[in-house]
Amino acid sequence: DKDTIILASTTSTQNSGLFDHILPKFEEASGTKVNVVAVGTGAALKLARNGDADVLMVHHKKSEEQFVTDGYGVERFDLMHNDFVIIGPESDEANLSQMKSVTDALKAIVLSNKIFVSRGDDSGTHKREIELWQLANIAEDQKNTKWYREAGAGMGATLNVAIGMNAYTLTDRATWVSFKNKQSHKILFEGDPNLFNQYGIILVNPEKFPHIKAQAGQKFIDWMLSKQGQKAIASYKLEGQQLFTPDAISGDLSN
Amino acid sequence: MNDIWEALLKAVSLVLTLDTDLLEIVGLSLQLSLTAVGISLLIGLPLAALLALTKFPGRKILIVATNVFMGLPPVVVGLIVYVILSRSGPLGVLGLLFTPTAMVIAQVILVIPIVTAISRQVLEDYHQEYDELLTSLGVSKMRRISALLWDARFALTTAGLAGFGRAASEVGAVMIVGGNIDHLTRVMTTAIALESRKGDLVMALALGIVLITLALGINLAAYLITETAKRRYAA
Amino acid sequence: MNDIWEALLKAVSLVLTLDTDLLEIVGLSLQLSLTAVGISLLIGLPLAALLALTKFPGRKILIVATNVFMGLPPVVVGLIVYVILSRSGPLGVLGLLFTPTAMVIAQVILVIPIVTAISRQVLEDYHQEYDELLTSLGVSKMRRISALLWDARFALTTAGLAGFGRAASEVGAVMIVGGNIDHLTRVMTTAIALESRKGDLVMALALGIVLITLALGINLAAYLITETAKRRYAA
Amino acid sequence: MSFSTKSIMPLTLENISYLAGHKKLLKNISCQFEAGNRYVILGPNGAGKSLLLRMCHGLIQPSEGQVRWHDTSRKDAAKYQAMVSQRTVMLRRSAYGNIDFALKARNIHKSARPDIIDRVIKRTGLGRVINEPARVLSLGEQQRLAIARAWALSPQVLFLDEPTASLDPPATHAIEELIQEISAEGTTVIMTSHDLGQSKRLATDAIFMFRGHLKEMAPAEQFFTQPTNDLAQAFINGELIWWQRRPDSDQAQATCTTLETEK
Amino acid sequence: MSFSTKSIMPLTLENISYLAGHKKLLKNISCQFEAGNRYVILGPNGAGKSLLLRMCHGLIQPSEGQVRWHDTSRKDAAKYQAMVSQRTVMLRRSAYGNIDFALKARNIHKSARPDIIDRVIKRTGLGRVINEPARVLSLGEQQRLAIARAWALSPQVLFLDEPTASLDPPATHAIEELIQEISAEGTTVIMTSHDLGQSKRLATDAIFMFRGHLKEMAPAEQFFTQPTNDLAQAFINGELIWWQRRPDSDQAQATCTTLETEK
Ligand SMILES: Nc1ncnc2c1ncn2[C@@H]1O[C@H](COP(=O)(O)OP(=O)(O)OP(=O)(O)O)[C@@H](O)[C@H]1O
Ligand SMILES: Nc1ncnc2c1ncn2[C@@H]1O[C@H](COP(=O)(O)OP(=O)(O)OP(=O)(O)O)[C@@H](O)[C@H]1O
Ligand SMILES: [Mg+2]
Ligand SMILES: [Mg+2]
Repeated sequence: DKDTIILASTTSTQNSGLFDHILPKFEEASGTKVNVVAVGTGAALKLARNGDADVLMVHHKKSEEQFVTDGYGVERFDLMHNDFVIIGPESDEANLSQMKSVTDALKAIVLSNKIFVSRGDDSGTHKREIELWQLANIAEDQKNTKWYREAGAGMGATLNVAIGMNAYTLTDRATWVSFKNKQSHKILFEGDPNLFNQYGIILVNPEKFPHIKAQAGQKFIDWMLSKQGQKAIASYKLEGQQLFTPDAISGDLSN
Repeated sequence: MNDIWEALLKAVSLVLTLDTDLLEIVGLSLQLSLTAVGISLLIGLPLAALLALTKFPGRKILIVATNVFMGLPPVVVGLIVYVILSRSGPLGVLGLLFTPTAMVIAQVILVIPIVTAISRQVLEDYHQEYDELLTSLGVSKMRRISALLWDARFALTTAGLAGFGRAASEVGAVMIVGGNIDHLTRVMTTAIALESRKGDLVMALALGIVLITLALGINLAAYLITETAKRRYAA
Repeated sequence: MNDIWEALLKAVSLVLTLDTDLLEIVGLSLQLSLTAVGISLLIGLPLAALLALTKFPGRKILIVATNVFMGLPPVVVGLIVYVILSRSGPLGVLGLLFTPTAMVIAQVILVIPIVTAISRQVLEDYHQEYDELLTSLGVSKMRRISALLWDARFALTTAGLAGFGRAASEVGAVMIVGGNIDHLTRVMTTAIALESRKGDLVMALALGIVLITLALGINLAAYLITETAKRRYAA
Repeated sequence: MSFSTKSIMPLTLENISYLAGHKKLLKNISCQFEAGNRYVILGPNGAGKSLLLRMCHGLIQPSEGQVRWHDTSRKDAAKYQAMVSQRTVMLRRSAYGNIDFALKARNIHKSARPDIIDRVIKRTGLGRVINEPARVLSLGEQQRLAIARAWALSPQVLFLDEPTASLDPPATHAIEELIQEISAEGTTVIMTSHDLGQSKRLATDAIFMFRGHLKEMAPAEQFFTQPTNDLAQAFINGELIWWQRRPDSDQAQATCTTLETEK
Repeated sequence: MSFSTKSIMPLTLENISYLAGHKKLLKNISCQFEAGNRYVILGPNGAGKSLLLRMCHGLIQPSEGQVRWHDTSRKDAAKYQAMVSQRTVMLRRSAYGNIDFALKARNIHKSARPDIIDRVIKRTGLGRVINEPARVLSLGEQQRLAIARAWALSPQVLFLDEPTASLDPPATHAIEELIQEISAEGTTVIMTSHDLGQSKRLATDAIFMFRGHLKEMAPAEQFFTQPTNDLAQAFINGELIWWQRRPDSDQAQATCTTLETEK
C-alpha cells in the first residue's frame, strides 16, 4: 500500500540492530512503514537500479555517486559513519595491538604468517580492504591462499569463518559489536583515519521508475537527516558503545 | 558443543513463552510451505501420472528434466523469479516482489520437480501391474490417472513429505524473492540465516530446532493418518 | 528478463573459453557432490532396506525421522557441523573446518534422509511382493537386503538422483562449514551466492546455467544407462 | 443383455508376428474368428496362447501383420470386448469397487450399476466377500471376481485366459454353464484352457498352438476326434513332446512325436 | 536326495486360529501331519486352504494356538521346508538365477549348484527358457520354475499350493509323477488341489476345509469313498453348497447340503 516503502540496505546495518532501534520511531512519527531488504552492497545497488527499492542506504561512496550520475538516484546525502577495525585472536601472535598505523598492522599480519580472511565479495568493506592493502604496499600476487583467504560472503559469515580459523579480518565496528559468536576474538587494531566508514542515503529516481514512492521515500530521508533521526542514530548503543555517528547535521544534537 | 545444549534450552523456552514474533514467523513458514506443497501436488501428481503411464513424444526428455530440476539450486531459482518479478522484469507491474506470493512461486518451482520425480517412480511401478487391466477395461486417460493416483495414495505421501521438506527448509530462494522483511516475509529459514549472520548461533540453532519439531509434527500426523487408513483399506 | 538472455550467452562463453577458475570450481563441486552421494547411498540404501523389510522396535520412529530429516534446513545442518568441528568443538582437533571434508560431512547429513526415504518407499512396494518368497526360502536378513536392493536397482536410481540434486544444489550448509574460500572450498553454489551478493546477476545466473547443465549431463547418463540395462534384464 | 446393433465380428488376423527383443514369440499367424462361436486355444505351456489372446484384445501390438475387426478400428472395437487374464489383477479397492470401476470406465450410469453388480456377484458366488478389499481375496475368489468384472461389461467378445484354473470343481462347473449362457446370448468367446474335458465341453472350435505357431484350427468335433496335426494329436494323448530342449524350428513338427518322455 | 538325519516331523497344529482384522479366517484347527505321507487339502475357494499352508510353513503366525514341529523350533524347522505358493513370485532374475538364489539362501556351495539346477530344470522341462528373465515366462512356465526352485532345496516337507493349476496336461502328469518320486524318497508332501482326479491319484490322506474349519481329515481311500462330513460329500459330488450368502456359523453344516444350486 501507499504507506510502505522498501529500503535496500546492507547486512551490516541490519545485523547491528540499528533498524530495530530507529525504524519504530520513524514509523510512529510518520505512519509510514519501512520494509528493509538487507543484502550485499552490490546487490542493494542492483536492486535499486532495477527499481525494486524506494530508498538506498549503503556505504560505498564511489558507487553511490555513480548511481546518482547514471540517473538512478535523485541525490546522495551523507547520513552517518562509523569505522572499520581489525579483529583477531586474543593471543595476537602478529602483535597488532602494538602497531601505530593500519598499514603497519597489515604488514605485521603478513610477516606473522597468520591467516587473514577477506570478505572477497566486492562489498564496501571489501573494496576498502583492497585499498588498504595497496596503501600497505602488499601486491596482489603476494596474496596466496596460504595466508590470504577470500570468504566470498557477508560480514557475519566472514566473521564466523575468521573465528573458526583463528584468523584476522577487517570488519565494521557495528557488526562486530553486535556479533554474538566472538569466542576468543577481539578488536586488535582501531583508530586509524584510513578506517573511516561513511554511509549515504539516496532516493531512487521516480523519473526513472514511476512506481517509486517518492513522497514517502523523501519523507523517510528527510526524517533520517533531521535532528530527530540523527538523534535516534546517535542514541543506538550496544554494550555501552555508540555504533554509528550521525553526520548529516553539524553541531550538537542534544536539544 | 555447549552451543547445541544451550540451543535446545533456548528452543524450549522460546516455545514455552509463546514468543509472538516466533509465532508470526512459524505461522508464515507453515502457511507458505503448505501452500507451495499443495500447489506443487496439484501440478506434480498429474504430471507424474502422465509421465508414468503414457508414451508421448518428449516424455523421456521430461523425465530427465524433472530429475535434473530436483537439483535446481535455490539461489538460481530465486534469481530467476527475481528477474521476472522485478520492476524492470516482464511481470514487474504485478508488484509481487518481496511478498509472500513471490516466495510461494519460488517454492513451487523448487518443489514440483521433487514431487514429480518421486511420484513418477512410485506410479511407474504401480502402473506396470495395472496397465493391461486398465487398457482392457478401456479406461480413459483422465480416469486412468485418477485411478492410479488414488490407488497409490499411501505410497505417494513420501513424495508430498519430501516436497514439504524442501519447501520448509529452503532459504536461498525465499531470501532473494522475499527479502527477509521483518513482519512481512520473514520465515523460519531466513530468520535462521539472519541469526547465524549475526553470530547468534544459539538462537539460530534454537530456531532450527523449532523448525524441525514443526516438521516432525506434520510428518507424524501424515504417518499416523496413512498408517490407519492403510490398515483400513488393506492397501 | 534481458539478464536471463545475457546470462545464457555468458554461460556459453564461460564454457567455451574453458575458464580455469570455473573448471576448478566445477571440478570441486562434482567431486564433493558425488562423494557425498556415494557415501549417502552406502549408508542410506541398507538403512532403507532395513526399514522396508524388518520390524524392529523403533522402526516407525526411524521412518518418521527420515521423512522429517528430508526437511533439515541446510543452514542448521551447517551450523551443527560448524559447532562440532570448530576449534572449541568436540572434534576441533581434527582441523576439518573449512575443508572439503567438512563440506562432504554436511552434505552427507543432508542427503542421507532423502535417499533413505525415497528408497524405503520403493523397497516397501517391492518387498510386499517378495516377502513370503524370501521367508519361505529362509533368506538371511543380510542377503534379503542385498537381494531387494539388487532387484530394485533401476527404481532406486531416482533416489540417487534426488540425493545428487540435493547435494549439488545446496548452499546454506557448505557455505558455513566450507567458508566459500577461493581456490579451496568454493563450489558452484557458493560462487553463485557470492555473485548474487555482488549484484552480478548475470554471472550468478550463468554459473547456475552451467551447474544445471552439469546436472543434466549426469542425469542423462544415469537415464541412458538404466534404460539400456532395464531392457536387457526386462526388469 | 443387450448389445448395440453394430457387430465388430469377425476378427481377422493377417499373418501376424510378435517379437520381444530378438525372439519371435508369435510366428506368422493368420486366422479368422466368427461371431457367436466358442473358440478354445490349446497348447503346451509357453506355446503363445496368452500372447495371442492379448494380441487379439489389443494389449500388445503385432510386430508384423494386421489385427482386423469387421468395419471397426482396433480402438473402437476395444469397448465391445472384455478379458479375464491368466494372472488376475485387482485394483486396491473392494470387490464391489473393482466391478464398479469397470462399469464406470464404460460410462455406465451410476444408477444402473448396482443392479448389474448384484447380478454378476450372485452368479459368481462372491456375496460373502463383496465388501472385502479385492487383493486379500483367495486366488479362486479373485478369479471369480475377474470373471464377474468382465461379464458385467456385456462384451460382444469375451477373452478368457484359463478362467477356471484356480476354481473349485463346483465353481468350475458353474462358470462353464455361465460361459454357455453368455455365448447363447450371442457373445463370441475366445478362451484358453488346459482342461481337456472342459475344452471338449465348451469349444465349438479348437485351436492348437505350438512354439508360437498356430498349428491347427478346426471345428471342435473334428479336432478332438482326429486332429490333422501330429503334435496336436500327441498333446491330446498326453505326450510330453515339448519337454526336452530342442532346436526351435518348423522341423520340430516332424521329429517331435518320436521323442520319448523323460522320466 | 539325502536329508540330515534329524527329522522335524510330525507337525502338530494345536487349536490354531487366525484373525485378520476382526475376521476369524482359520477357526480352532487341531491336527497332526506324519512323516512321509502325501496330504491333499480340499475345499471350496476361500475355505482357508492357502492360509493353512502358509501357517504351517511359517509365513503367517497363529493368532491363537500353536504350530509345533518335532523337537525343533519353528525357526529351525524352516530350513527343512520348501513351498510353491499359489501365486508364483519370481525374482527379477533369469530362471536360472531364481533357482541359484534359492540354493544360495540355503548355503549350498557354489560348485554344487549347477548340477542341482541342471537336474531340476530338465525334469520340469524348462531347458528352453532357462536364461530368460523369469518374470516374462508364461504362467505355466513360472509355475514349473517355482516347483523346480522348491524341489531343488531337497526339503523334508514340501508345501504345494495348487502346483499344477496352470500346467498343460502332459506337464501336470509329469509333475504328479515327480511328486510321487519325491514322496518316495521320504519327503512329506502337503498340498492343495482343486483337481479331484489328481487328489485321488496323489493323496495318502485327505483334508476337507470349509469356511475356516477343518471339517474332516481321513485316509484318502476312506475320504473319497465315504466321507463322514456331509459338506465334504457334497463337495466331492460337485454340489454348489457355498454359493449363496449364508450365515457363517457351524449350523451351516447342517443346513447347507439341502440347498439347491442357483442357476
Ligand atoms: N516380453 C517377453 N520377452 C521374452 N519372452 C517372452 C515375453 N513374453 C512372453 N515371452 C515368452 O513367450 C512364450 C509364450 O508365452 P505365453 O504367455 O503366450 O504362453 P502360454 O501359451 O500362455 O503358456 P501358459 O500355458 O503357460 O500360460 C513363453 O515362452 C514366454 O517365456
Ligand atoms: N488379510 C486378509 N484380510 C481379510 N481376509 C482375508 C485375508 N487373507 C485372506 N482372507 C480371506 O480368507 C479366506 C481364505 O483365504 P485362502 O486364500 O486361504 O482361501 P483358499 O482356500 O486358499 O481359496 P482358493 O481355493 O481360492 O485358493 C478368503 O475368503 C479370503 O478372502
Ligand atoms: Mg498363458
Ligand atoms: Mg488358495
